[in-house]
Amino acid sequence: MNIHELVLLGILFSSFLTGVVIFFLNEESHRLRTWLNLLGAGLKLILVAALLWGVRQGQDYSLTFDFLPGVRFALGADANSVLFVALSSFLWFWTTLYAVGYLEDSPHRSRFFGFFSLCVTATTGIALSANLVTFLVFYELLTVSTYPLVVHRGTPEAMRGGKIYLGYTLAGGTLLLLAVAWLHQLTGPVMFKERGVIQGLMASHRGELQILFLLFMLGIGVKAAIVPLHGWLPKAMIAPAPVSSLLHAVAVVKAGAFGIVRIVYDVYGVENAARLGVLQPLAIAAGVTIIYGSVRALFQDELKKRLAFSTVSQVSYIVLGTAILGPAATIGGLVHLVHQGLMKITLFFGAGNYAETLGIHRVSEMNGVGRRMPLTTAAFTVAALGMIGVPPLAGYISKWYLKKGAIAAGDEWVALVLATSSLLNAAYFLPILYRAWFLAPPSVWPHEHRFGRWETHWMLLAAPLVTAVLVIWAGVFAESSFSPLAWARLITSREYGP
Amino acid sequence: MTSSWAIALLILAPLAAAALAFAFPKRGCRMALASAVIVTAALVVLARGVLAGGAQLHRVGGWGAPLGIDLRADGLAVLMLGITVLIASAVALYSRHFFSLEHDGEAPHRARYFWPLFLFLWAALNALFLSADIFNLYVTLELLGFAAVTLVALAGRREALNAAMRYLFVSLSASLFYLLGVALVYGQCATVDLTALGAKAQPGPALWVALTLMTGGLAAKAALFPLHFWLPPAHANAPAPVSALLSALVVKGSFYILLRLWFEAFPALLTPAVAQAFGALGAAAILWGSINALFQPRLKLLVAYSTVAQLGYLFLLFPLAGARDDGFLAWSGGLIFLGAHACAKTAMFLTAGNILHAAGHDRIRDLDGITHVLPISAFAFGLAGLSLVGLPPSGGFAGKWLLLSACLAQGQWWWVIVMLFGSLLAAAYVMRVLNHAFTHVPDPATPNPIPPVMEWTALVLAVLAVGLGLVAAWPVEVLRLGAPAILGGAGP
Amino acid sequence: MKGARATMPDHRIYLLAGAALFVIGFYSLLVQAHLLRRIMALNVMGSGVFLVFIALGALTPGAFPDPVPNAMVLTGIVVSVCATGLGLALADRLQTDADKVELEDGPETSRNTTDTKEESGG
Amino acid sequence: MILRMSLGFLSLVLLAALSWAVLSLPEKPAGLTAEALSKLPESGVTNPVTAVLLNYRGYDTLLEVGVLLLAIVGVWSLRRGDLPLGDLRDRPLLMSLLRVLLPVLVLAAGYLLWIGAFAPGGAFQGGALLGGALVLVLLGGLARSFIHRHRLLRLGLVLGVLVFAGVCAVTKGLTDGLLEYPAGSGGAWILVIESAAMISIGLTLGLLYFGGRPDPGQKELDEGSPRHHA
Repeated sequence: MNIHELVLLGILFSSFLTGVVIFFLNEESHRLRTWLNLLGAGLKLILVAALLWGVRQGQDYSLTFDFLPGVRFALGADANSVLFVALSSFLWFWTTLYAVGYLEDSPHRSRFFGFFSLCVTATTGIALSANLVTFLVFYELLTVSTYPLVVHRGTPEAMRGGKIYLGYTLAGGTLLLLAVAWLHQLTGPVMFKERGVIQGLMASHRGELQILFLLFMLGIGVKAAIVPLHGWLPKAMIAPAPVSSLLHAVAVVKAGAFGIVRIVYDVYGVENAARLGVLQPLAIAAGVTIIYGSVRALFQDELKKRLAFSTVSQVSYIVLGTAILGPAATIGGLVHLVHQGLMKITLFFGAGNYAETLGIHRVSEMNGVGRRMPLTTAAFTVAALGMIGVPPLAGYISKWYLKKGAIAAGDEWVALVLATSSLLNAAYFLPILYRAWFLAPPSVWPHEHRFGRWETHWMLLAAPLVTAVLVIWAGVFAESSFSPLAWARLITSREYGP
Repeated sequence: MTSSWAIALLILAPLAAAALAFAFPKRGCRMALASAVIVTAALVVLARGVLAGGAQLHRVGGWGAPLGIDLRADGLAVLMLGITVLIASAVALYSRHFFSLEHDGEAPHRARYFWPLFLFLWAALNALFLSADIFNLYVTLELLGFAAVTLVALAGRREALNAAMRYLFVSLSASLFYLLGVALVYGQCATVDLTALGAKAQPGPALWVALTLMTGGLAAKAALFPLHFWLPPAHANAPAPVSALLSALVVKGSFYILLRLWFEAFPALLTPAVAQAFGALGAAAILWGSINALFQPRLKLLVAYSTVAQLGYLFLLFPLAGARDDGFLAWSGGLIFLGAHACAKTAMFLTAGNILHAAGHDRIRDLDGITHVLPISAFAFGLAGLSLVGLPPSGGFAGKWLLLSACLAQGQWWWVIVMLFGSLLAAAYVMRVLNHAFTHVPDPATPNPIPPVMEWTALVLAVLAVGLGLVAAWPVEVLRLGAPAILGGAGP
Repeated sequence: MKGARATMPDHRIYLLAGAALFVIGFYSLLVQAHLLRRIMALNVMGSGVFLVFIALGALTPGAFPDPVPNAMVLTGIVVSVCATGLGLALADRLQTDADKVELEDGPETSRNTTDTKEESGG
Repeated sequence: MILRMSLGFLSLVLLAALSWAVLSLPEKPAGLTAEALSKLPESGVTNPVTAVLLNYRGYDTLLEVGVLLLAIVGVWSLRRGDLPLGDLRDRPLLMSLLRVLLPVLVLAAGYLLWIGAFAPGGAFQGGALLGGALVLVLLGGLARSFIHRHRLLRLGLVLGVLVFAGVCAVTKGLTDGLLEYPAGSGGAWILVIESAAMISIGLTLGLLYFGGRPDPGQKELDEGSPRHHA
């Protein structure tokens, strides 16, 4: 076993073993659990940094073994993997810190953090999968390990949310299984490869490939919450705030988006997909989702629900970028994978802070919250402005590339969709900011906690501040060589080739 | 130790242990554990022999077929023996504590008689998996059936006695159907040796009727839809470790004989129509069992109906492996599925036993908050559920994947639909339980304490069921050794 | 009857009789409700099978009947005795505990005590 | 009624199929007579049925002895024996009959065991006689103390299986074949097995008639519950 294989395994096991150990920890061993969590998350970050460095150097990371005859379990790290794994492990670290603070004194913490770690293991596994079967394994693992987090509170609404979540995702997973097995039958054991692996089938199996693409999109689209497969996402909002952050920014939804990127670029190849004529329907579905999500968000008073519909809309930016042929759109989609994660997690951290500190769950209760919690609200504001696409924040970069790509590809209607969506984003975020900063606070908050020196627990405060800074950095320093944008360009150059 | 010693010990050790456990009732558990050690050692030797030299044949008495009885250990037999020793050892460890937790008047009595009956069951299974003689298989079937029925009745409650009685009628009449089939085969072919039959059996009225009789009997014992009606009450009312043995192993014994009959002794009779008929019944079992599992009020009944459904998947092996191209793919898929189901189902029944002891009931709607009370058991149930649903990387997934690949390769897409729909139904009934288990209860009732061993045996088996998928390549290689010729050169 | 077979009784009679016994036993097992009758039905089925075996053994050419089916029948008889013993004990236990001489139909989940005259399947 | 008729129809179909099958069997089935007889000299016995039972297919018989033991274990696990033990002290005529009959039965059983090597007979036939003798003893109430000596009964019941399994192991050691007797000594081994088996079979059959585990009464309470059957 060489060092490269160790790094790959280490990235998975740093959270897997942590999760297993934590699961069996005594509920009371608070300190040990926290240290284990942070140790695992820290170790993973270090390993991912090593991986990032290695892949930049052009080193080849792979780990394979046959777990069935002709079926290979394969991990690897290409530029795409690194993009996603870096995002998820970085955000996991901060989410863990946040969750430790958030869940203080609540029951079943060992169970929670056990599954929390498994969830991240699955996400990094998805990122590092080098073929479809491995992707499927981790994709389903993600489904299962997220369920206990969604139903963590154990209330009837939580159970209902969990049931709906599993219903959607397992049905999607079943379609995905069928698609993967079918394609495996046609191609044999193949790895993900830039420009796709189906060239040989293009002439002979055109119809089958189109059906398969539909199956893949239905299977993965559930997690990516493409309309009309999005029904679970608002219901899953019942989960505790760190879980929502994870669901929306790091793990589930993002895994769906990443899966679509994988299928289009590394299984079909974007040019092959275009020739099959399957990209246009996908783009339309994404466009519809973007508008639909934004419109629904407009009418939600519950803050987390509003954010949830916003996610439905924003994730489809990634899908949209993927579904448009041309380097600029691809860059826009890929970079939004990271940018949306940073912005959305900040928003959820903020929402969690409001709920935990002041008992605020609704937009209508947020009057003057900026005066009581200025730092949280500042972070929230940065992320919200980013979402709207205000320059020079992260969201602006994504939208700019998407728009450029759409026009280059001759899809002018996409530009219209993007403009409408930005207006709608502004329409549902700006009133919140206005309330928070400019209206007078009520005399009593719905349910206030005091956390000493800071406006809230320091763990709850650190995470959104860090991610908010990153939202600014990803926009301002987009042209530097250490930015998500630079990495997205690298991937795109490999996909479209010289 | 040589392979032939291993074969001898695999049968003699549990049989002698059963006799000794009856003669010295206080030492029953020790006998079982000793026999677990001996059987494991013997199986390791046998497995090495098979891996090195292919299928091992032992001519009992030195006569050889057709006059004598042959014992044969090929890859399939080794796999089945391995599953058996695994499940049996786990059940032995579990039962040691299980029966001591009961405090009614009959409890010491149950604890005492469990061990010899359990060891007889084990001996019968080992003998069954090693036998290559269809009359000898009848004797092992009876040994197995008697032990199983009595173990069900051991629960002592009225429902259990009623279920045991029905099980006895089904089991005995099924055995007689099988035996009449054996008589006809002997009259036609003048041999009862599986291998010899494979060489000389040609379709004809006598063999068609004989095979129909034998298949009918074995299908009833294997609870193939629509002959499954006896299974849910019997498996649900038996003591939990017994339910585990029945679901994981006993029904598989009859299925195993069916495989031997159709693929080795009478491959010429396995026409596409027959194969599709098996598949159709299997598909019906999947749907019927799963849908019934959805509506059961009690956990053990739910798990028992799930067995009916999961057995259906095994019968999909007939149309897929009998199709003459790529047969081995489906063959190995079905058998890995069998192994995964054995582990998962044992874990589930043991969990159900834990819940019964801890909560005093197994009503599903009153299981709220059980994860808080029995976290390890609940986790075990969830993991086992993963394998039943067929989520990766579980053994259930590996099996389904291989079956699915065979379907797609052969264009038999109709089974794909059934399999995938069955998975969703399985997810639904597993979720029914977990949904209650995860429900938060502000102050749960204090449960009766459960010895950790009972929780951990369930968890270990559930982990094995899930982990099997990651190492499934190995059993597939084992299955290749001495695989039936009909599977097309045993190539993938 | 043809001359060739006149010297010995036609073996087919025995084979057919065995088959008939088997079917009679099976039918009774299906339609009889009383446990004792059902156990007897099983014995009749068994006798049918044994008769077929013996008839087969008596047919083989040569001075001796074929000993193999004979031995098989001996084994079968012992098994059948054991089965009867076990069945009777179980039936008696059911009668003592549940005051039933027939099987209760339907799922054994409830303490439903309605009598059922007929049992489907067998 | 409709159910009954459909079951009857099903049975008729079964009968037709069975008839079709048995009538299609070869007129002169090949059988294994020739083979069984030709190997007879090597088997150690001259009765071909005994040769099949304890040599050619002795392994079947091992499992069958197991089935017998299993049956009694099963019956004991299910219920207590409730055969009313009679009292013959006031019935001298019956008593004297038993006095004559019992030794004769035991003797006849021994004879059947012995003759089994050459002619019809053997452990099962002998065991059946022993079983009959035991039934008489029980009905006559002559074995009140015997029936309660659990340990002894159990040892007697398992004797057949243990000796048989022991012979399997020993002959395996001697010839490297399961149940492969050393050349020329087949008869002796068979006699050992049959003697042990006959005792167990006799006990099993008699105790099956007794119908359950013997009531421990006041002497031995190691059987658990105090519940009685009518």
